[in-house]
Amino acid sequence: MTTDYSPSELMAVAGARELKDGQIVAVGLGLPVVASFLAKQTHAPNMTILFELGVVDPEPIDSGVGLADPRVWYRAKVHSSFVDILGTVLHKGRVDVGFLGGLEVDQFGNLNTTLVGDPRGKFKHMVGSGGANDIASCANKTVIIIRHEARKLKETISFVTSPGYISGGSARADLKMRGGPERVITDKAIFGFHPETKRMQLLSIHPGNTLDDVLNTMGFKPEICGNIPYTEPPTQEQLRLIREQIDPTRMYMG
Amino acid sequence: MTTDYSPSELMAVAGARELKDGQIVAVGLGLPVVASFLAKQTHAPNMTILFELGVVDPEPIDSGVGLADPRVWYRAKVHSSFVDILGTVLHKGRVDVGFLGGLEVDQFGNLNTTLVGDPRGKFKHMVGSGGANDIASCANKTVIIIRHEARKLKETISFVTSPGYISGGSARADLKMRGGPERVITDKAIFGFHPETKRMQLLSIHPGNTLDDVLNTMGFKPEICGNIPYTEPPTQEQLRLIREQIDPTRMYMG
Amino acid sequence: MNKLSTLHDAVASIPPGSHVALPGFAIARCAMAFAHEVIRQGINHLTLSQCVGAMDADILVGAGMADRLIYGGGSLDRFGRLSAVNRGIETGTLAAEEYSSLSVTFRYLAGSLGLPFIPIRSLQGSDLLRNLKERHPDDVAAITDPFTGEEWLALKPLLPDVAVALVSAADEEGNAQIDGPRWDNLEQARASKRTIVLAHKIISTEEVRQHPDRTVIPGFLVSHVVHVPFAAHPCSLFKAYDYDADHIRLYAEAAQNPESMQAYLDTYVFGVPDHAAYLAKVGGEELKQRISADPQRGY
Amino acid sequence: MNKLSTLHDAVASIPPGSHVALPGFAIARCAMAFAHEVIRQGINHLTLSQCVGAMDADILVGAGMADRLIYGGGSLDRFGRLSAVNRGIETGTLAAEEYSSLSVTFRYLAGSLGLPFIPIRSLQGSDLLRNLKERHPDDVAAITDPFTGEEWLALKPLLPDVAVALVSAADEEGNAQIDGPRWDNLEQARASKRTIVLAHKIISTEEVRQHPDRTVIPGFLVSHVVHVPFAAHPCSLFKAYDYDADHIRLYAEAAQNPESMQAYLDTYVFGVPDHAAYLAKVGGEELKQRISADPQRGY
Repeated sequence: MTTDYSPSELMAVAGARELKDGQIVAVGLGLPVVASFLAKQTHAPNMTILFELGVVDPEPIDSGVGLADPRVWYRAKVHSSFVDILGTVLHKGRVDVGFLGGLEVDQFGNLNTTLVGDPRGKFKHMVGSGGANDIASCANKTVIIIRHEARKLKETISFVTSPGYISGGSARADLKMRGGPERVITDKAIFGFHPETKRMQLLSIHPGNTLDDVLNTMGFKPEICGNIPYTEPPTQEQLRLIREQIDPTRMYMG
Repeated sequence: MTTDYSPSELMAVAGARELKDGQIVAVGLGLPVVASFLAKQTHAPNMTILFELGVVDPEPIDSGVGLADPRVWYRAKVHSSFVDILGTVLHKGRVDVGFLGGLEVDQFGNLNTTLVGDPRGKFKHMVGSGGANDIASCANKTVIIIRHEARKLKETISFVTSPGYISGGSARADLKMRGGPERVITDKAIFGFHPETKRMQLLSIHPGNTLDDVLNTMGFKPEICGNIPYTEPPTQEQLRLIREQIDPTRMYMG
Repeated sequence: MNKLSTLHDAVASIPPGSHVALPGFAIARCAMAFAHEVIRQGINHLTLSQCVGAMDADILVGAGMADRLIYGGGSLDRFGRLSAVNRGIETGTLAAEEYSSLSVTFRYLAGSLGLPFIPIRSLQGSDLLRNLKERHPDDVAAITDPFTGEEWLALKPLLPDVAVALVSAADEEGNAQIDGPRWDNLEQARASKRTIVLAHKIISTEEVRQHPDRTVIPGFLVSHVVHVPFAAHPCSLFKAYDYDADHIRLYAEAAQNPESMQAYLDTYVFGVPDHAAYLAKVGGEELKQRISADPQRGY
Repeated sequence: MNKLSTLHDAVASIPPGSHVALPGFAIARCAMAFAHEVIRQGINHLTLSQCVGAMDADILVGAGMADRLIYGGGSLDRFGRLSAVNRGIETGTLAAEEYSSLSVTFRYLAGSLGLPFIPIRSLQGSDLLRNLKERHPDDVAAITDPFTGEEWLALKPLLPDVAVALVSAADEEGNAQIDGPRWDNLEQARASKRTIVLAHKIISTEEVRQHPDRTVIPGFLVSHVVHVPFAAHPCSLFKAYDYDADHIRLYAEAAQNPESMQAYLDTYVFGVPDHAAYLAKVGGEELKQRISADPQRGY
């Protein structure tokens, strides 16, 4: 057992653990790419990786600056279109897991990637949705990966770009929306969602952190039931794959 | 001036005259293919020819047995799909002229390609619609090419596969349907449609036929206004193109 | 994942009563080898669908495998009508739901995109629509355009249990390439729960990765990949082989009445154990030579 | 029909106030040469649309050519935000209609097929939809599925006046081939009244006919074909040239405030008469060598 790993590496490994063999996964750039390729190179060789613009199962040999970088389209099995990927796979209901990130997330897993500040007052406009709202709306489940900071894990967020459980409870189901967030992975802990309230519920704490470390750096108190275990750390093999094969230039792991 | 041409050749030439340069034309097999290629090789070089299954502007060197024959896909500019041709061109409203044929046509230009006999009693089932109903519903105008026989030009047809002006008058417009039949070309005459009643109206009689020849071999009396001229016969050049280049084996001209 | 399978096993995966989307268009790219094996295994009570009815549907109906056909009309082009289908409609043994090419296409398209319904201009004012409203009122409906208030016809998505794709080449995962026009086949695969691929040629995944724009059916939709050269015979596969006019005539003649149809099936379907034996019977190597396509012309 | 045109004449065909669909995705296949010429000619009050906002939209907004942007969010990937677009939104000089990638795609798709509206699962429960309902109530509506009675969101088709397509190759009629993923470009061309094609390479119609499956935009949609090598610089064109990271950084820096944006425009747009002069200024033959793509890797 080793403690020689970064919080980002643990997040990527935790993301990989959410993926099962044979699943279809919609991925944006950054940590989710590392998580997906890691899963595919270990326990999920038959997983399918989708990029929204029309790319299926690439095998990049160089890191890219984003989905628009041809480096991440390299050796794909399919080059097609938004209609093909977001329409006939995601909207059709074939995406098992979608990864999402964001500027802010609230206790119900609603995500903001649109703006910071008050949308009715002074605000700074950011990236917006891209395929994020579509993944949040149409995937059979989503996994959120976000830094653990009070300004990111907030009681109220400035803008709901990608809905989680909306106002909690049955709010999402009432709108007949499928899926919803299943996990929130931060650099301090992993959360699920309480089956009734649909509020974030602490599932595990990353080794090296205390419960207070987790709670004092977030803007709301999550549901906590019983004893909280530590998150399983990465294996040597997982770390080797990340460092030597998947992200040798540390483009995605920051 | 020559009279050395067959009724089929005159029909093909009359069909070609309905096409203007730059138009987009949806074509089934048979005489309409001859009419379209003839127009393209004479006065309409920039016309676009579409086959429903996903073929644009082919240049066949061999005659085919139908749209499913790769001979008629040869040297096309596009090989695509029903969605592409019937969806994004025809349904979108970009098809200027569609050619239709059939077992029976009535005075309002409604066409039957589905069955002969009484659909509620004993009947013989035929080809059905294919893209014919779609062309009749979505093209900006249609041209019907049909043999001039009383069993084909009928007061009442057994089945409306492809609607013309339905029950006449404003019936088609009331359904907010665009287009409608503009011409019916037979081997004895050319008809248009009366602007008010939307009944077939005799426009010209092919040389060698009398008005009685036309009227006695059809199942209803068309509208007739004023003196009816003779149909302009094919030119030598048109006949040469049909016989030497477009249908040398007389596959389409029967 | 290696999904290579025998035709026997791929066909055996289809339960009786399934809805099968067929790839043929009249006499092009028909899944004849598939249809023969379905008939041999006696998988019946099928619902079949395709935009334009083709020889693969006709032989399945003629052999009594199908109860229901959802299609837009069809023929064997100049070789004649779909005699078995027509006879089924005329005698009432086949429940045919008759549309047009585009209306079936739009039903597949809606199914492929996960749309709950799709508006369409076709069918209005026709007896096709009158019949559908009378006999299949759950598949067509009136809908009001919320933006203009205009009335439209809406169609229900078509969601087959399995699509059969007959393709030029595929890898062992099912990533498939089709030469020539593709009519409704891409939407069929995407609308269906799963797809069975019959490939004229098996290529490596490495080759798939060299030409990602040529993959028209992605492997994740595919349950079985079967290597079946000349699977469309007597129909054609663009750039691979031409149709066999003599055998189509023989079929078209046989299909005209139940007795000769049965004799055809006895000889060419039940009389052979598999597609290789069928090919040997209909001409073997000489046939393959004769119908092999000129790569430039495609036929 | 020969539709070969100069970039000047193609751009001059667009009246101020038009709705222009742009081909870029972040920093890939952006119509930069087109945007520069629009700015030089001062064709303003434009409505722009694209599924994912890209550098072509950003520079047009930054130069004051656009009043309105219909898009699904966007960025310059790791090179930063769309600063000009964001500043326009923040200061209220740009009316942005913000969707998601799929919802803009579905609006184009509905437009391409002549559908009156299209139902969608996205946007529900989000502030994107709240804003659209408040500010653009004519573009979104509730609709009831006539088959199940369920409530759905419906979007209005998007019908641009002109689509700009930046393609790998086209013939003089506009039959166009695109290497690599095509995001929303095929639906844009089909939804728009007409398409202007910027082609890296002009090929013969004979070559088009040799590969009819590669024609992704048919010529009959196209009004102008312009031969513009490196038209996407500093963005990439798959298999032709890579992006120019240094110049993207220079742009991203400049776009952060109006003064430096103006200085950028003065140098790289107004300071050159045309795209050839722009290419000479940003690096000429040395640049072309440096960014030329490896045909195997594509970048």
